[in-house]
Amino acid sequence: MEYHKPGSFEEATTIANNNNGIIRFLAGGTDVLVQLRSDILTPDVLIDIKHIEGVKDISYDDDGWHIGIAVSGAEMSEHEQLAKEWPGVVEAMDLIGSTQVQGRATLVGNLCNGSPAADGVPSLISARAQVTVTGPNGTRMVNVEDIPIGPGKTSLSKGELVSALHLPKRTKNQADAYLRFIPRTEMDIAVVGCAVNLEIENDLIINARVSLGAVAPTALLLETAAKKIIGSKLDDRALNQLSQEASKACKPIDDKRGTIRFRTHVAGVLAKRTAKIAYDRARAER
Amino acid sequence: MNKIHVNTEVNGDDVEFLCDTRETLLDALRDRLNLTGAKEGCGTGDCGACSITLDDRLVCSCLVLGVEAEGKSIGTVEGIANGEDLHPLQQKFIEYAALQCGICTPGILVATEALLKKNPDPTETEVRYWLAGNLCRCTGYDKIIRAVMDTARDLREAS
Amino acid sequence: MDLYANNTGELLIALVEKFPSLKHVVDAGVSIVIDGKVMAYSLSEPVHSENEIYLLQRIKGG
Amino acid sequence: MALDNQKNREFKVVGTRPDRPDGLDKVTGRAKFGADAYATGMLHAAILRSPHAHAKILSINTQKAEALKGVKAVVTRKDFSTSVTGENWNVLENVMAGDTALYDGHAIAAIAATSSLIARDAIKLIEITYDIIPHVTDVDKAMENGAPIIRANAGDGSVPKGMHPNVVRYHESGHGDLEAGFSSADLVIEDTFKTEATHQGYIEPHACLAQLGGDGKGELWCCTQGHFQVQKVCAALLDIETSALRVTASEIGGGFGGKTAIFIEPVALALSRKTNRPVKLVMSRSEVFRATGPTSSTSMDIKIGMKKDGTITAGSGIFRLQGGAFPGAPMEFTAMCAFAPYNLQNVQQIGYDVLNNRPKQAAYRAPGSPMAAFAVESVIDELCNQLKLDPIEVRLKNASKEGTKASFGPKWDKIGLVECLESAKNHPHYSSPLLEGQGRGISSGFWFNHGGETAVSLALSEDGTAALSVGTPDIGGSRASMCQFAAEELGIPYEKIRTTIADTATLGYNEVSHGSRVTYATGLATIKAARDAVKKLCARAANKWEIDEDAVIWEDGCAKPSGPNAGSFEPMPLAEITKKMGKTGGPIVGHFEATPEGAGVSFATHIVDAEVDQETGKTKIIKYTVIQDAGKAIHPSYVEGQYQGGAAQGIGWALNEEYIYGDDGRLQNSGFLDYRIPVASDLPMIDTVIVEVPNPGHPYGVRGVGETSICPPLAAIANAVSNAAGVRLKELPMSPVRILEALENKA
Repeated sequence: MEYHKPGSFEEATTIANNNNGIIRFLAGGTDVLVQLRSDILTPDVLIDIKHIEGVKDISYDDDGWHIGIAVSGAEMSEHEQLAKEWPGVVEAMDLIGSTQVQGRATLVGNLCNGSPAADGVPSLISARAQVTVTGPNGTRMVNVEDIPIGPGKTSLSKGELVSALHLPKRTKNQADAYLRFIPRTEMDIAVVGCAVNLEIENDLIINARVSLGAVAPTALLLETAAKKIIGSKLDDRALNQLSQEASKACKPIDDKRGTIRFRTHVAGVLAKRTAKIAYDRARAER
Repeated sequence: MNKIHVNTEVNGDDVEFLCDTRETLLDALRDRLNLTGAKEGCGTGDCGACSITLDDRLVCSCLVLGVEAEGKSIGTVEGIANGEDLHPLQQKFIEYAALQCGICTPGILVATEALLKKNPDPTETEVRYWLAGNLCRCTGYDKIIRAVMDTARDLREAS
Repeated sequence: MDLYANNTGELLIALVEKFPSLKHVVDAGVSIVIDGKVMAYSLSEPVHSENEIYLLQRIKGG
Repeated sequence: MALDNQKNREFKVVGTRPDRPDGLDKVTGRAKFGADAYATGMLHAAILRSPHAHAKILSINTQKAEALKGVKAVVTRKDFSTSVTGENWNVLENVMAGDTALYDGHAIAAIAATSSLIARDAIKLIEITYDIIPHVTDVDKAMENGAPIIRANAGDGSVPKGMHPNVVRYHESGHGDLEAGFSSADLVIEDTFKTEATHQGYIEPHACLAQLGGDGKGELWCCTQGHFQVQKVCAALLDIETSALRVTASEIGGGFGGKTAIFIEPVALALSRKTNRPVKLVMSRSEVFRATGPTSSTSMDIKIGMKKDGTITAGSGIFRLQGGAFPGAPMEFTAMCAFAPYNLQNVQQIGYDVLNNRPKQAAYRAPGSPMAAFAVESVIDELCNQLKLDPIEVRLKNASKEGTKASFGPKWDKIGLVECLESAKNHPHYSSPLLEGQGRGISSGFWFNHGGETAVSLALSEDGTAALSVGTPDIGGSRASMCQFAAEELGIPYEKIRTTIADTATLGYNEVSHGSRVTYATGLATIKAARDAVKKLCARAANKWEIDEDAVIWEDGCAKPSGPNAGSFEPMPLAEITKKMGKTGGPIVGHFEATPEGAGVSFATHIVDAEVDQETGKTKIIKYTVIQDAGKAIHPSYVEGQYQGGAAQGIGWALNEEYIYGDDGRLQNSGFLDYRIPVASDLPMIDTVIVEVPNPGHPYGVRGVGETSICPPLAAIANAVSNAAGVRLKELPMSPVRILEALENKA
């Protein structure tokens, strides 16, 4: 395994583009090293992207938030303003693994690993997050939901890597939340994950995005479900419709972590619970 | 085999080692530097027995490559005591019988020391969640949690 | 049951002589219970005609 | 050695909570566990394991692997003894497959190389041709007609005719008239229960460092619960002489029964013999799950009859256990423990040991008993619910006590079940209010405990200190209690004694640290060895005072004249005698070598409150209380620790832990990510009550405490969850998926 420590994204791209075999980028390493130790996958070329300028920064400007690709979960949780504006995104990241894993794991790594159960992804989708992708032909902006295309697969082509993560600017009366279901209290992979991002006006929901994880090959954006709560004050009727739509949207599998029946049912339960938290947060923002 | 030369700092001392790119920092600490306090319980970041601090950040050393240690500052269980004076956490763990077999103890001590630095007054729930990545199969955690809570209290009272 | 034995070891030999089908059980290892006390191994424990005696599979543990 | 006939003996050290002697090593990272040993010239080994559940091994080609630079040796089955028989043959067959891979993870070959990375690369180069044959991983399916035969003629003579060849052993016990018993009941409940296999889950993977020369002499360092057994079995598997192999036990990072078995040590020794270099072999976590002993999985039918007043009229149980591809599932223990807490006139237990394409089961904390308690205590709870009776009163009404006939035959000696139940009834937990959505469960549990071969030696030093050598690896603090025993008898401070786990060259044979035997048997041995030393000390004093040996007594660490008639001498402290011992007759060493019989059985009662999320099926343990008879607690902190640890493991077993096999017969969750043992945030504090009903078979009254604590939790939690959910859960683990399914089926 070759190990590289490029100083810029351009250099990283060039190394990735000029090599053959299995190429992996190393940020937090919490997926790459597990695969290495478990003999699931040994890269031929490993490109450590933590030494590129700016990758550890969290910044804010007129376009919103910009999160460096090597920012760890712990660093996100410790950023008070980010945690205040995007509690759902931050808590989703915070749920990944242990305190130790939080010291290393990154949100972009979580996205690019391509796991259907990734905790970080539904919250990013519901947040309308985008990423900058750098490749041999320059950079492009991509919506987060367009990155994963199937279990372990992304839409990134040879030589490309994500070079920054962007979250929209927040206005008042907006809030998000993320809940996942796991059998224990910690340390498990989500059996179902649900993110809800809301905007309210006079207690009325005027914008909503709902996303589910671990119930399909990639995280889902539930447009129909979101419509069921837009225009409501999240009354029981709206919640029940949201729940039904969430369950209906599921295309899960039976596996060691859960059954189709279980995942479908719990997706509905989580959708309700998550929406309530997001709604309460949005109201508290006033 | 492509070995890389790594310069790093462990428990305040400058050290160097050669390691294969695939070797984890845990392997390097144990096999190259003879620091066997950190243990491999799983190799996949699920048990916390290999906990160390990397630039003061709590991590699993099995999820860090040896080559990534270049220029970093590492803290291990061997660096917790000050000479013959044990850290109050170490004292309390012995006093409270907060260990049985002791294999998870180094990782738990490194993790709890990091917790108390960050949060000197944690609730029981905070301690339990902070330590959720440190598996202990012997104790049921009861005496560990009590030892941590009471050490935190003693340290607060002393300061 | 009529058997002649002074101790647990002799008891097992006498038992197998009388009931050859018990050989595999005894070979696999048995513990002898004398008046409620489990003798896991010893073949030299004295036995008397007034004792209540049971055979159990040899005790192992975790 | 019977209970000391000293009424109300006042202990000075026993019953206190001193710091453990190995505490400093364990908190500073200095303690050396299995993988912490290194030797000059050491090679690293890795094992190639079968990816198939059941496959004939047609050929093994190691050429490419051997050609890799750094590879020094390859071993396969042909490098081991061809003359072993009986259980040793089973161990060998498990350590290294013969002509058939019997389970996913079964070892096929091993390699020693100059680094562990090279060894791991090299095993991927070994080419094996397999002929995959049908497999079975479910206990009930393995008994059905047409199930693949795992091993022909493996059954012993006990199996009834006409059963599938996968049934290899049979057990039947009981007494009375079942039919009459059931017909006199007001309510009879009959049900079927299943439990999945769980793993001991020790955090330290198996590890060893082996050195064996062509001269047949060897050294072995390993983490084990019993290094004398490792010595005996390795010698047999490698055709070397037992005494030529010296085995040293490392610090052991948890065992719970799983390290009473032998997996990698013979492999490392074989590689070392072939290379003439030390070989280190450390399992990965995934290997630990795939190839070391989990428990049996079970399927059980229980039928119990009860009168309206709570009297149990009859009970019967059929227990089917699979123990992997080898005979030995502990179905007799399951059968014998099932009804142990109840004084029944009519009772019958039947057990089947069934082969499966799974790893060879190993002992796990009271092997077989927790599953039995789950099935029986669930039915008792259901009877209490339907007859509207208090579950503790019913258990008290039917409780086994001294003189009643046990379900498996003999009459009980002095036991503490009633005391545990009374303590539970009076515990504030039992009367505390429950919130909406919560349920309470109680259960009793039983385990035999064990004595076993034991040898210790207690050598006194000139300065009046003592070195105690024991041969039972210290799994959870036993060196502390051994120091306490010795201090108590010698009358010197606890700190003056150092206890060492001696290697196999130093002491006579010591049975494995299992069966909750260490505090009982090694403790008894330590007391006897100390009394042996004291006798010698008294003799030296008598000699000095020129009086009869019998006229000297030992009190508070000093030799004293037994009374005014013996003469008037100042008490002679231990250190004064040892200071001159070289010139007064030589070194003073106390010994004990014997097989203590008289281990006291023990009972426990657990109370647990659980809350079930009706929408997701997720369970939270709210409150937990363990009440158990210890006989006599030597170091109460470590007794509590055993109670808490057993309860925590039981919580994992009840709720989330399980072996998950795919249709391909492969284990799907061979890591701590998906084999879900409880984490700190899953558990509440675990309250403990130490009941002390002395064991008549130990001088201080000690009963084993390590295992009984895992017997009640499965049932207690199942009862709490069932009461909270309003529906009876009959299958473990009670995962959210299962609970939600039960709730949906009820609705």
